[in-house]
Formats: sequence, C-alpha cells, structure tokens
Amino acid sequence: MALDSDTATEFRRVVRDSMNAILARPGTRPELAASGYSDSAWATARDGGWLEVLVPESAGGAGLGLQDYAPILSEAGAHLFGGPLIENGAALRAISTHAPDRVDLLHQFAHAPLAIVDSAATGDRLLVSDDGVLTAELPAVRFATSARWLLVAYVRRGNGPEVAVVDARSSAAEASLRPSFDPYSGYAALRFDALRPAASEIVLSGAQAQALVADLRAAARLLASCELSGLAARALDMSVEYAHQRRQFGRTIGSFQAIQQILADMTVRTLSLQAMCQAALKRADGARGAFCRVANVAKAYAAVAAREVVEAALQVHGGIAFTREFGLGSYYTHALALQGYYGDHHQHMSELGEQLISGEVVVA
Amino acid sequence: MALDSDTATEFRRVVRDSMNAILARPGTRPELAASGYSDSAWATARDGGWLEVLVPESAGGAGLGLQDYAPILSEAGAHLFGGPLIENGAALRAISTHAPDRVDLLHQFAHAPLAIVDSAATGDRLLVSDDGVLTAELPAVRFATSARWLLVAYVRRGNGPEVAVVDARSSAAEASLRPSFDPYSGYAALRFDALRPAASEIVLSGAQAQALVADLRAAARLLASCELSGLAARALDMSVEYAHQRRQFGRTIGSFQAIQQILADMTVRTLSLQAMCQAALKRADGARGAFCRVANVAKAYAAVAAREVVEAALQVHGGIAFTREFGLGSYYTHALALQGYYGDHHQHMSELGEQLISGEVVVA
Amino acid sequence: MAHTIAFTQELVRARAPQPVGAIGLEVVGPTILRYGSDELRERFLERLLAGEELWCQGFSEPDAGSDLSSLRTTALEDRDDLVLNGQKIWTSWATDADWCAVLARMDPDAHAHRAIGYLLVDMHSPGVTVREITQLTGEREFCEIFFADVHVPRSQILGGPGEGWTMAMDTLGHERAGYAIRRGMENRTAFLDLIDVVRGCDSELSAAHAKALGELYVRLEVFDANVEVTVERLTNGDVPSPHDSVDKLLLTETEQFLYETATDLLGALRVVPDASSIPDAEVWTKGLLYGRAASVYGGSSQIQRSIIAERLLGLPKAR
Amino acid sequence: MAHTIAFTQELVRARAPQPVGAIGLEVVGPTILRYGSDELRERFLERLLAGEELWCQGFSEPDAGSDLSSLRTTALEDRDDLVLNGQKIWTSWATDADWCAVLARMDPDAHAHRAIGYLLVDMHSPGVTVREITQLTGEREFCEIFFADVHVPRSQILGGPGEGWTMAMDTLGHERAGYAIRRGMENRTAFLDLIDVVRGCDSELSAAHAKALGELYVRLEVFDANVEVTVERLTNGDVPSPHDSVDKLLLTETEQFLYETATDLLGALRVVPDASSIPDAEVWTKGLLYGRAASVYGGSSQIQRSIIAERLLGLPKAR
Repeated sequence: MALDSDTATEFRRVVRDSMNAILARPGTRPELAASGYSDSAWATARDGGWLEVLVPESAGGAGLGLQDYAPILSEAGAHLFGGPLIENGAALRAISTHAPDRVDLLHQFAHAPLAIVDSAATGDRLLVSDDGVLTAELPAVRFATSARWLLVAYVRRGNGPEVAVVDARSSAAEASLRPSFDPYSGYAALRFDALRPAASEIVLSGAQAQALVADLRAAARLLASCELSGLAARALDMSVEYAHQRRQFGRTIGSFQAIQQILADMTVRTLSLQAMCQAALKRADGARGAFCRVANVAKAYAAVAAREVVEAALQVHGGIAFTREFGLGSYYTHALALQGYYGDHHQHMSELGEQLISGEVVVA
Repeated sequence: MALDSDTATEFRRVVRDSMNAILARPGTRPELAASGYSDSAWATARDGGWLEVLVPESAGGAGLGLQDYAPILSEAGAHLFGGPLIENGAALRAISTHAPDRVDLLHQFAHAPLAIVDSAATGDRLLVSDDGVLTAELPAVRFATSARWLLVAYVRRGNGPEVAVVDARSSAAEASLRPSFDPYSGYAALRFDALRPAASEIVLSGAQAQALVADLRAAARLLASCELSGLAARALDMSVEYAHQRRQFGRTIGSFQAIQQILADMTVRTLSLQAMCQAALKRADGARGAFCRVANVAKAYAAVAAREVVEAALQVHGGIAFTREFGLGSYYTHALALQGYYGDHHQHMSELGEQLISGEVVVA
Repeated sequence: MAHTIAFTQELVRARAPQPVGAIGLEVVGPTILRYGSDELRERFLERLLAGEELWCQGFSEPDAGSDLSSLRTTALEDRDDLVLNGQKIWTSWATDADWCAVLARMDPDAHAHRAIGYLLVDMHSPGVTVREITQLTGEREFCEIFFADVHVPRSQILGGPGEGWTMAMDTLGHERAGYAIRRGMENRTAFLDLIDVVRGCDSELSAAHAKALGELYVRLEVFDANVEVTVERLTNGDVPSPHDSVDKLLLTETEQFLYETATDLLGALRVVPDASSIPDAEVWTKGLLYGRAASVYGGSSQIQRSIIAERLLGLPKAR
Repeated sequence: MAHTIAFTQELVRARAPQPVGAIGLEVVGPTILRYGSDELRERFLERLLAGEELWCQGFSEPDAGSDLSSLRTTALEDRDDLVLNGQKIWTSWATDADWCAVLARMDPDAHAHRAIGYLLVDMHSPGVTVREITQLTGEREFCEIFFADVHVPRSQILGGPGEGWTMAMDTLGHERAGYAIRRGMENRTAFLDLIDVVRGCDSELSAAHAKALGELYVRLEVFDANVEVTVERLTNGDVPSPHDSVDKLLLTETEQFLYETATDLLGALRVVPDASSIPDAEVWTKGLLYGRAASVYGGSSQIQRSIIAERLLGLPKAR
C-alpha cells in the first residue's frame, strides 16, 4: 500500500513542520551538534508516528513502504536532523519483510533508537562469533552511544550468518563517542566483551539471515541516498538564496555567469539524484535482487552527486562556508560521512562493473 | 650541448616560417590531409636540417639534444604538419645514444622518412621472429606507406629483443593506408610476409637492444607530448581569437564569463603542459631510468591535458568546429590519435602507480 | 506518448537508423497540428504522416546559433506572396526534404524576438539552394540552405506573422525532450556492445575496465530515472520547460562519458577503428565525435545552464 | 630566493609547522623593505626578522572578500593621527600578532582602488578587538579584527596615502607565489605518506588504488614542473603577474585531488579518522577540508580565471 499523492505531500509537510518546531527549541541544535542525537528530536519522530509508516498493519502500524518513509529522510537531510532514522527504517523494513512474526521487534524499532552493527556499513572485517560469543572492537558504529537496541549481523563460526537484536545497555557492550568531523553521524567505538546473544535475541540464522541482511543493507543504502538527496537540495537552496543576496563588485553574485553556471550544474545533479532515488523507491517492493542492485546504483550516485553539490555550495558561499558557526560546513561533513556509509561510489561502481562482466547484473 | 636561448628562439622562428611557407603552397595541405605525409613538406624538414639537430657532431650533425629538437614538434603540432617527425627524431636519439657507430643509420634517418614497428606504439601483441623470420599482420603503423625505412623492434624467439632497420620497399613488407579519422597520423596496415632482416640490418640484440628500445620509446613519448603541447597551444590561440571576433547576443562571446572561465582553464592546462614538457626535456640527458619515467609522466599528462584543451576549444567554437572544412576538428582527431600513441593516460598512470607501490619508482 | 516511446525503443533495439521522416513526425508535424489552420493541417499532415513529403527545419543561421533571436533571414511582403532571402545552417537532411519550416523576420527593422514568422517553404521553389556540410564523423546530415528571392504564398505562414518565436520555442522544447529519450536508448544499446567487448577481453584487462563499466551503468540508470520524470512531464503537457535544459545537460554528459570510455578501450586505434579487432568500433568513434557536438547543438551547455539559472532558479539575467 | 626555497623544503620535509612569523617574513617584511622609508625599515624590520614582533595582515572584510576594492574600513585624519574604524576578517593568527598591516580608506567618499592607505597598526592599541573563527577543520587560524577609534600615528602609513592598493596587490602576488611553493612541498609529503599506506594494504586493495596513485604522481610532477617556471619568474622579478593565478588554480586542483584520493581510502571513516588503522589519518581529512577552502581564499577560482582571461588573454572585462 502507498499513500496517495495529496496525503504524501501533507505528511511530508507535517514532518517538516515538526522538525522545524523541535529544532527551533534552544537546546536541540547544540545536542545534535554534539552527538548527532537528541532525545527530544527522537521523541518528535516517535510520537509523530514516522516509524509506524513501516510497521505492517498486522502489527498495528500503517503498513506503508519505503516510498512513504523516504521523504522523512530527505527532510532529515535538509534539516541535519540527526538520529538513527536510517537504521530504524532499514531494520523495520527488513524485519517486516523477513521476520514479520517478530512483532516485539517491530514495536521496539518503531519507538526506540537503534544502532546497526554490520561490517558492510563501514567496511570493517567480518564480525564472527565463536560458540555464540562475540568479542570485538568495532571502530565506528553510528549512534552506538544513543541506541536502545543493537541489531548485530555476524557469522557464527562454522554455522553461517546470524542476526541478533540485543539490549544496548548490556554490560558486555560498551560504546564511547568518537571525536568526529561529522557529529551528526554519532559515530562511536563499540566494544563487545564476550557478548552472548540469548536464543530469544537471535532473529534469524543461515540463508534467512542472509536474505534479511541483504535487504537491510539495500534499505540502508537507499535511505542514505534519500538523506543525501535532501541534503543536496538544501545546499542548493541555500546557495541560490545566498547568490540572490550576497553582493560583490557592486552586484549580487547570482548575476555573474560564472556563479550561474555552477548553480545550474548543482541543479542538474540535485534533480537527477532525486529522480534516481524515486526510481529506486518504486522498485523497493519488487524482486529482491533487482532492489538490491538499484539501491547500490542509487548509493553510488548519491555518493558523488551530493558531495559535488555541497562542494559547489561551499564555492558559491566563499569563506563564510568554512567556519563552524555558519551551518553549511556541517552539511559538507555530513555528506562526506554518508558518502562512505554502506559503501561509496568507488566500491559500488567497481562491484557493479564486476557483476556486469560476470553476467550477475543484466542490462535490460 | 644545447643552443643558447637566443639561437633557440631564432631556430624556432625559422622552423615556423618554413612550415608556413610550405603549407601556403596550394598542394601541400590536401596531400597532408590525405595521408599525413607530403614529399615537399618532408623536404622542408630535411633541407632545413631539422633532423641534423639530433645527429652527433662525430657523424657530421649539430650534436644537440632532444631539448633543441622538441620545438620542431611543438610547431608541427601547432601547424598540423604531419610526417614522421616523432619517429625520425626518436630513432636518431636512440641510435646516437646506443649505436653511435651506425653512422649509416644516422644519415638515413636524418634524411628519409621512417616508420617504427613496435608493439608498444599501439598496444599490439609482441612481435616475434622465428629463426630470424618475421611474419605478421600489424594493424596500424604510423606512416608505413610513406616511410623509406622501417625500424623494427621484435623478440627473436629464444634469443631476446632485437632491433633491425629494413628497407620499407622490401617485397616482404606491404603497407596499405587505413581509412582514418586522423589522416595526419598516416596509419597504415603493414604485412610482413617472411621478412628476414639481414645481419647488416640488425642493429642490436639482447640487453643492448632492450636499452635502445626503452630509450626510443621514452623519446617518442616525450616528442609526442611536445607535439600535443604545441597543438593545445594553437587550439587555445584559435579559441581566444574566435572569442574576440564571434558575436552572439549583441557582444563578442569573449566577454561572457562562462566563455572566459573555459578559456582560463584551457590556459592553465596548456601552460602546465608546456612546463611539464620542459621539465622532462631537461632530464633527457640524465639517467636513463629517470628519463623513461619522466617521459611517461609527460605522456600521461599530455594525453589528458591536450585532449581537454581541444575539447574545450570545440565548445568555444560551437557548431562550426564540427565541420571538416573548418580546421579545428582535425586538431581534435589528431589529439585523439596522439593521446593513444605509445600509451595513454590510463596506461601510464596505472603503470606509474604500480611502480610506486612496488618501489620501482621512488618519489624524491 | 507511451506508444511512441515503446515504438522508438523497438527501433533502437533493432539498431534501425532514425526514421527518415523524423523531423516531420517529431518536430514540424506536432507544431502544424497545434498552431495550423484547418486548411494547413489538411494540406500537410496526411502526406507528412504517410511519408509522402519529407520535412526539414531551418532555424539556425551562421550569425544566429545559440542566439536564435538575432536571425537575419527576411520574408517581406510582395502582393500575395512573401519573398524569402537569407541563409540557414545546421539543417538536418535538407537535401532530401520537400518542405522546410523556416523562421524569418517579417519586418527588417524589428529586433530580437519580434516580427518573426514561421513559414512553410517548398524546397523545390526556384531560388532554394542546398549545400551539404561534411561533419567530423564523415557524415553529411547537416546542410546549409540559401534562399534567394524565394516566393512563399502568404497562406503558408503558420500562426500569426509575429508568433514564430513562440512556436519555435515550443517546437524546440518537444524536440529536446523527444530527442533525449531516443538518444538515451541508443546509448544503452552502445553500452550493451561495450559490455560484450569487455567480457571478451582477458581477465586482467576486463578487471581494469570494471569500474568504468560500473560507473557507466550508474550514469545510464540515472539517465533513465530522469527520463521517467520527463515522460511524466510530457504526459502532463509541461513542455517546453526549463527542465528540458536539465535533460539536455544530463544527456550530454552521459553520452560524452559513454563514448570516451568506449573509445579509450581502443587506445591508439580509436582513430582507425577498422584496425581494431572490435566489430563496429567505428560506431564508438563516431559516437565520441558526435558526443562532443552534443554540448553545442540545440543550444550549448552554457546556454542551457543560463536557462536553468534564470528560469528554474530565478536568478537575474547575467549581464 | 633559492635559499629560501631550500629552507622551506627542509622545514616541510621535517613536517615542521609553518614558522610562526611567516606572514611577517614572507608578506609584510618584503613590502616594508620595498616601500618603507628608512625610519620605518629601521623601526620594524630588525625586530621582525628576529621574531621579536609578530605580524598579521588585515585586508579582507565581510563585504570585501573577492572584491577587495570595496573595502569600508576608514582611516581618517585627526591632527597627527589617523583614526581607524572598521572590521577585518580571515586574518591569520591575529591573536598572537603584535602588528597588523591594514588596508583602509583614507577618504570615505572615494571608491574602488582609490584613496586606500597601507597602515602599520599596533595590535595592542586601545580599540582593537580580536575574535577567533573556528574553521571546519577545528582550527582557529583565522580571526576577525574590530577597530573602534584606533589611533595610528600618521608616520605609520607605508608609502603614499593613496598607494595602498598597488602595494597590496604586489604583496598578494608574492604571497601567492611563495605560498604555492610551500604548499606544493607539503602536498608531496602527504603523498609520500599515502604511498606508504597503500603499500601496507593487501595486494587486491593496493592494485585498486594504483591508478589513482599514478594520477596523483603525474599531477604532483606537473605541479613541480610549473614551480620551476614560477621560480624563474620570481628570480626575474616578474611578480605580481597574472601567472600567479595560473599557479593558484593548479595548486588548488592538485591539492583537492590529493586529499580526495587520500580520504577515499578511509571510506566511511574519513569523518572519524581516529577510528581508522591509518596513523595520522586526521591530517588527510583536514587537508580535504582545507583543500576545499583553497579554491576560495586569496581570490576564488572564478576570480583567478577572470584575471587570466582579462590579463593574460586580453579578453574584455566581463560585464
């Protein structure tokens, strides 16, 4: 099921208004700028029912899909809203598709912030459990210090893939916030000290776990692309606005052809990224292989396109953009972070190329 | 020995004037545009003593080096002068360095046009002789139909590298001109039908042949870079000139910032390519390893820089540039040809990178 | 709309050349349908659709390229006729055409967009001369047309005498959108060939090209995603639009990257594709040359960006 | 000249930070030496060379960035003094400086390049306030300076009262050239680190990065080749010159490509370099952020291109 166009527009407006309202409160922005997470910002998401979008009707949710959830990420990108909206969204999508009977998890993820522990997210070594026990130092996990739950993807030695959801407050898991050029990603070091997921905490094993993880990754990639798309659109808007107002050499800089050419290229990049995200979202409920592939394509493009747009925005703004007090720099550092999250353009383009050669990906 | 700066400037002026004079004669340009070669243009080079620059004094030449020969290539690039100036120049440099006693060859190459048969030139399979006999179909050899001599680099099976110079009119060698998007390269298909170089025709064998070939390739790369550099400079000049004259929207297009930004980037590319060629030429008489490396660097840069400049020139000129009757298009197709001759940027950058990793190339 | 696209798709898949009547079908036909009187529709449309009469389009002039509004060809009144004088350039397939849609100034003292008429001109009239232009690709698609005292009946003005500019812009909008869609399909076909060639390379070489193939795939998918939006826009009648310029820029960069990647595979042989072992490699080299022209024809990339800046972003006209 | 370059080279090789007195040594000092009276030279140069007095430079203003000629800071006569009012921005290390070279307008009604004076201002004077600006890199090199009724003795005008513009342009020329040389060396050092890191990767990963390393090597060699030309130019006294703008653009693109390549190696960890196993990875991320600013400070890339177009290519001033 999907929202009709008017309802979707209205929902997005409500999301945007709620974000603006909570960000207008004095304490929110400093909190976000420190750890990428704010309890009150998260409460806005939770109480606004944003995550319910992805909870099946059978579990009391709205039973909608990624296409209706994605605009939240675009707005989050535009507002630097922080928080694990990608993680909770991707997990809800993956659980509702591959383990729909785990209503407990769906409820948890619709309410409390989640961190995903998955080697593909930051290109780490594979996480392996020995006899069901996890001991590892994970260099960087988004929102590990803010999360209530940890969704952990690992390989049980000799047994194949496994997915567990554990309590982030477990004494065997210790997170500490990383100093970061992009606080909005909430990166933390995470240590597992003989963490042993209980049987009830293990969601799926083997091929089923593998399918869940593949879907989780695809959803995370696509949602990150949507966030980058919103972020790029905002950087463009800010630049156009600035070009209208900033005067140099006796005229607004927006009247200079050199600046106009930059802004036009930013527009091409931004609109085509939006189109790519839309095309990928339309395929979210199709065949899994096709969805994974198109999510990789979207992420590959978002990784370059959003970065290009924000770099051009820095150029249009000039010196002011490189100060911490002016907001645009944070858009850039966040774009740099998201560019690499779950694989950048280098990785995805190389992989897609190899798959084209091997015939694993077929061009229509 | 090298020319002092005033003499070098004067020599270059003479070369330029001679080129202009012969190109002004009605028949020359059509001949060049058909096969890249014109007897009268070649006579200008020969009689002007251009190639004598590279002949050692001991053999009756001027005993100068690549640095004094290179401006001829820059002018050739600027004038689309055609002819095997790269081949004869590179061969003279290689022979005078590695087989200086072959005065016969030095005289031949200072006078008659040469073609080089070398797998590295166009990325062909290695040419191999069996019992000293060469039988092969070479897909594309520059100026094979115009050449008086063929310098052939091959591997004698079981015996290592060998270099021979054979008569291009040998009945065992048959060349036929290729239809080409760039007639100025004079590409021809060349067939060796049991060609057996005589003992006197074999210049060097084994390690000595290998050293000669390495030097030949480095010289050819550097000279091709200089030709591209001159070609780019001319494309820039033509574009600036056109921008001064062409009017659109009631003003010269050179007064548009969008055009100015393009022309400025072309300038950066052109000047830095000239600087790179100069820096490489200064190292032509240094250690062979260092020279080979810097020639590869120059070729890698020339391959992208010149192409970028000419593509930008096409853009500045607009529609007119894409007609055969307007000259600029021939600069583009010639740049495309030279870009790939003796390796393009992809090849050289990949190789340099591998050598950096292996430690074969060391950064100062 | 959807039918036309599907039909084009099949033509491209079968590697068929562009239909000979394309200019008529895609460009002039719709304009006559929209702006023509009943008489003109009846006189021209049926024969156009039947392919009995071929059309070309004379808009650009030597001194009116990117700046179409500075055109100098005149059509001045002489009793019941208009007398046409001037020169057109970059007209596709003018040698084969029976009719030409010509923009001409109907008041020699008027400037810019004013007093421009859209004339339907019989190419067999006395005073019409056509000269072919050889392109870098070696092809002769484009022509110059010279009009010397060519008489055109007044009844063959489409729309009002001063409405030519508006109609031409409308036409160009449709042309750009339709062209982008067809060319996108052709590029995808070339990409399929490229994959086949890379597959045939030895594994070290194919690994070296994997990333470029992946990047191309991404760009083509993005292009197609954008076409989905364009089709929606066409279906809603939102043409011409400054979004056409977005489409054009995206097409240009996709196409240039595609053929650059393909011809890089040919190395030095890119100028003598016959010498390569790759079948039909000439198509790539032509694509490369044609691709460079793509950022020039139908309004240069610089012009497209200015259109976006002024009309999508609302920035002031650059002085 | 050659000595200075060799000295800088050694400093950079030893990974030493930029000398704290750099602005004085490289920028203000030469200007005082060239334009100053004997009194001013004697008063300032020895202490500057001894490092006893540190200097900063106040040229840019919030509304006079790329367009330096629109500066608004005024220095108006008041008996034997000038009274300075206004705001400067992007001044490096102003907090530590004892003196500041300030551009100010000496006639509030004058426009553009006219009536601009080059003042030597004691940073310890009453009315001077400095505010640090935190950059994206987290560093606080840049400052804002506020001047409120700051009295400057008339004797501390360098050159004539209306010659400030010419001197500033001269200064900027030297600054650009010298800066490009030093920064080029720093970039080469970072490149050496990068090679070491790639060598340490497993062979599949290092193969994937080989071409990028090769491209970087080519770009750095080209940069150095260009420096050879620049050094010749400096030695011949051909500074300032529009060629400074060529150098600046080349530096910018080299630097941006270098740190982009380096941080791409860090993947997602580029924003949390501490989390990576690569030692000193933070330097790369800072280099990336700093590199983006490189196309803005000291005249944006767009301005540099306009300078080249107008002054090297002789094109008309863009309107």
